[in-house]
Amino acid sequence: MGFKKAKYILKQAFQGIWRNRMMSVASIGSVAAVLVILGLILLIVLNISNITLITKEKFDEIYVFLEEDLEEEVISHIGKEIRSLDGVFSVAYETKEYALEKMKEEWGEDADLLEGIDNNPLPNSYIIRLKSVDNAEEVIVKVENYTGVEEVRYYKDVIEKLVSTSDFMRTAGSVIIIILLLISIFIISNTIKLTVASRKTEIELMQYVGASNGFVRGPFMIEGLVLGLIGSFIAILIVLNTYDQAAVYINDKFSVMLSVYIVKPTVIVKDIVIIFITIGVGIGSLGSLVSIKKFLSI
Amino acid sequence: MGFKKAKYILKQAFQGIWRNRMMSVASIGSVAAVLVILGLILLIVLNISNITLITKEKFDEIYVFLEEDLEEEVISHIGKEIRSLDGVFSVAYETKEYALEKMKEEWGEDADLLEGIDNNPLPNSYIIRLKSVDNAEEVIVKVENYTGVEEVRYYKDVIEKLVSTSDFMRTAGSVIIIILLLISIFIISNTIKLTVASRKTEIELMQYVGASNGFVRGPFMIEGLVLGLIGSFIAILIVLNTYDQAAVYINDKFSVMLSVYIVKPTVIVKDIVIIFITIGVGIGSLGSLVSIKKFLSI
Amino acid sequence: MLEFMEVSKFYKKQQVAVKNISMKIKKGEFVFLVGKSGAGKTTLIKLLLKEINPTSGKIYYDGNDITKLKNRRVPELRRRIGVVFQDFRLLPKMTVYENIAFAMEIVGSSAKNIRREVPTVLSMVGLSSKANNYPDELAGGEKQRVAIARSVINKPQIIIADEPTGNLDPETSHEIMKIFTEINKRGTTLIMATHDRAIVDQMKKRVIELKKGSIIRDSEGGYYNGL
Amino acid sequence: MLEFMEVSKFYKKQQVAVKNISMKIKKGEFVFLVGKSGAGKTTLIKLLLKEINPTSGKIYYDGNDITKLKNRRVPELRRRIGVVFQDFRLLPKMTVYENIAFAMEIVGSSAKNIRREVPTVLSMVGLSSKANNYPDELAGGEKQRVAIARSVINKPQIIIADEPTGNLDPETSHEIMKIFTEINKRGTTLIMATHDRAIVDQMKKRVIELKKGSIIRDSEGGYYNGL
Ligand SMILES: Nc1ncnc2c1ncn2[C@@H]1O[C@H](COP(=O)(O)OP(=O)(O)OP(=O)(O)O)[C@@H](O)[C@H]1O
Ligand SMILES: Nc1ncnc2c1ncn2[C@@H]1O[C@H](COP(=O)(O)OP(=O)(O)OP(=O)(O)O)[C@@H](O)[C@H]1O
Ligand SMILES: [Mg+2]
Ligand SMILES: [Mg+2]
Repeated sequence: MGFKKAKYILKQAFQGIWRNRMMSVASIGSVAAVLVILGLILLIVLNISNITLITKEKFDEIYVFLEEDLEEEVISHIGKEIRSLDGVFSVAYETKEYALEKMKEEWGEDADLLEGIDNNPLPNSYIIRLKSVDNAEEVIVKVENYTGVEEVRYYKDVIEKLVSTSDFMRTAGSVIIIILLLISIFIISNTIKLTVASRKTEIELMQYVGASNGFVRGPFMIEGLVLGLIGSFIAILIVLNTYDQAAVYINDKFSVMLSVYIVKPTVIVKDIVIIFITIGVGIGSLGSLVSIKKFLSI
Repeated sequence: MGFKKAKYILKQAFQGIWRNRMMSVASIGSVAAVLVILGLILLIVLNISNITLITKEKFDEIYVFLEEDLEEEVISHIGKEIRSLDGVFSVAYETKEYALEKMKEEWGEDADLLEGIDNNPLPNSYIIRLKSVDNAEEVIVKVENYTGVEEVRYYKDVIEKLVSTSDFMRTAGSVIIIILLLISIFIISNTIKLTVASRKTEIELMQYVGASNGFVRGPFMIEGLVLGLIGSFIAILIVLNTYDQAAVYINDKFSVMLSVYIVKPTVIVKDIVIIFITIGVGIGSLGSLVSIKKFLSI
Repeated sequence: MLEFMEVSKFYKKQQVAVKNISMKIKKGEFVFLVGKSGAGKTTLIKLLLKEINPTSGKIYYDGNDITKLKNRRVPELRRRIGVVFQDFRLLPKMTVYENIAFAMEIVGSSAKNIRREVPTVLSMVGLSSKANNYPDELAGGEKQRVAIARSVINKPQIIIADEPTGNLDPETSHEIMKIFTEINKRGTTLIMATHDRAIVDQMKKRVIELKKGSIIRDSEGGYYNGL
Repeated sequence: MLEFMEVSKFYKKQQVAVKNISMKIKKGEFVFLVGKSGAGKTTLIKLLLKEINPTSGKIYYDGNDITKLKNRRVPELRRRIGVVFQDFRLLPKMTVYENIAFAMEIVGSSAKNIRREVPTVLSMVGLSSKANNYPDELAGGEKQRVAIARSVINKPQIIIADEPTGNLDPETSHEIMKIFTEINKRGTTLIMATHDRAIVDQMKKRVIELKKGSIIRDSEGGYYNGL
């Protein structure tokens, strides 16, 4: 394709957009609107997953209770052993005294009950954080067999519940996002189809005069691309702005109560931009091409 | 409007849909797609609110601890007093023995700690469920002043957290639904606009021959209405079916873990139908009317 | 019944379409509008149908100034006038039959009347066999005859024909002119813009000639080219 | 350079458009196609442009059977032929200037050439002042002249004109015919479907007459109506 033809096609494309202003505005509006929906839902799903994940992590600790009256050496040996295991992310040592303090604190008003206890019945312990929940079983089995380890406790129920919740969230979220993605693609290509169809006559006329397929298709493709681009651009602005403000507002008003912060806007900018531009431009130009094919009788 | 004209308009409308098949299919598709999104999100928001609500209710109890060694009479008198208060939904009595049992159960493996305790330090108590959290403050203040009441405990933190979470969910959900609703209306009316605009020439030709505005507008309005109706009908089928199956699947696989059931499909059928039909038909016919107005030069 | 009073129409960019036109056309007259391409014939017709409004001047139809006509009464005006548009203006999504039936439907004719009248007028213009074709499937002259059939179907008070024989062979043109003459004899006013010298010269009717938007001749029983 | 061999075209419902047409047109010829409305003139032209395909028969253009032409080569064929379509087929969203420039752009003319040629041909058909008007803003005859200007702009080997004077007054028609004659003299083949008896009779060129889709006369130096 020569430079002249490229120039011509670009010129035609922009003229086409301008000459069919009303249509163009309507298409851009629809593309933007669909992407805004997609973006908002994407962000919501992302945040819900994130909250579940954070909550899960809070519970995701293995308690290794040690036997009473162990030598310092043995204790630190056990610590080293644990540290050297695959899948262990971090290990912390907690003395029985500290554990009791923590317990009292946690129980709050119920702590009176603990007053009556003279001997601290709590053991010294190691608290293990794993790289992934999947490693739990393995680590637990190994640690249980160390000499000096009295008991290994893991909030299996809670963790399992949280894992399944978070799995569910991820699955449901993905399903919803995929459905939304498909619907968005459908709506955008429909919109482009309507836009192209309204210019059936124009397309036919061009062909009658001898315009080659490329000459007819080129400008339409670029038009679709530009409409998609502008649409996604607008959507990006709207979504990021809304999210920015919503993030501030929600973190301000609710974070204390929800004890979790929503995903930072800066983290998602790149992804949103890539996704939107890809969809907008991709569907815009491909949609045009496919729609116009129907009218390219020759 | 005479019967003849009505008949004519109906005939024209259906012919219009048929003659512009491709357009009609594209519009119906977009309308349906937009409503499907709206519906899915609506259901998700509904369920999240519901889950929050149910969780909140679980925690929504006021514990009234009684002084030790009260006469049976006094205890039952307090019970009656509480029962007669405004805003109280139900009252249950719990002996100190039962409370200890429950505590042991709850603590599970930590229950060893309780073995060392000889005297049951727990009090007898009443457990109040409220009609609404809003009544809590009032009830607590009153109950605290009863003779024989040692202490009133209410999981204020948790409840407040849950209330604020559920408030947040409700607000966020409403905001999202309203945004979605507006976007849906925008996309649907855009689609209708594109559909009508592609027939600008047709509309003008009709006017040149002397067709009155009603004659031109009528069939287009009915067309928009029918397209909207079919679109919302398809959306209803898709959404209700999807939800039905998703409900079965989720309740099956996840309810045990999430310990909450999702909203029964039968509960929402009517609302979905009403909302969809209203939007589809409303925007379809009004959108047509508004769009066509531009072309009604006379 | 029809009077133009100092009517002018300028398009944007100062383009003059018609300038200072004054003329009267009486009920039952047969008037030819002639003049070079771009002289303003179609513009006059569009003014009469209120498709465009004059820049200045008044146009009376049956005593009412149509330049002051309310928008919603325009369809009424148009329905009282049968028009053969220069570009036909057939509805592309309707068959020949439906196009003509449409013109009857909008004036509220009964289904029975429609079923009787449409075939009659189609056979009159020689298109019975094309009743179920769409405009796209017609020859140029056939489209023109559909437009002619549509213009006469409602038996209007006035028929305006803009170049109704431009796509017709001399023989068919002759047939069409016979139909118009017949209709005119029954009292219908006929205004016809044309370039067909043979027809104008042969009919010997009133001829109004336009040049660059102004009337330069108005002669009873005139010829295409002055005399 | 152009040969129809037993070409027939039937539309659905058994409608005969042309039947068993065989004819040869040599390079540089000037041929009139005449015949009543619906005789098949436009159909012949559409066949030649591969807008429609014949039901049977072969059409040779410069030795190649265009009925066998691949779809993607059709634009090439069309670009070698200048056409005045009966319904003009101007691009409504482009001005007069752009419509003609478009025809040059699709054959790859340089911007410089376009800027030079378009005004020249516009003044030739007398439309310099309408260069920036859109087709909707033109008189019928003006649209027709734009179509004529577009057909000649690329100096094609063949010009096909379908009723190019249907909306023109005799004087302008005469001008246009002078242009066509001039172009023909320089070696361009000219095929013109027309109902304009005056023009045919005066030019004394080859006349092919169609009737109900068949050639009923093919006379060199003929008249509109046999003789
Ligand atoms: N919408 C418009 N905008 C600008 N100029 C216009 C418009 N419509 C018509 N004109 C100009 O007004 C003049 C008169 O046009 P009109 O259609 O009345 O001519 P006409 O006599 O019917 O010609 P023809 O015989 O070719 O049909 C022409 O020069 C035309 O270009
Ligand atoms: N797409 C189509 N479908 C069915 N019939 C058609 C179609 N196109 C043309 N015809 C028919 O074929 C016949 C020949 O049409 P054609 O356009 O070739 O006539 P023509 O000689 O150009 O007439 P005119 O002088 O009126 O333009 C006509 O009877 C027409 O109705
Ligand atoms: Mg005109
Ligand atoms: Mg023809």
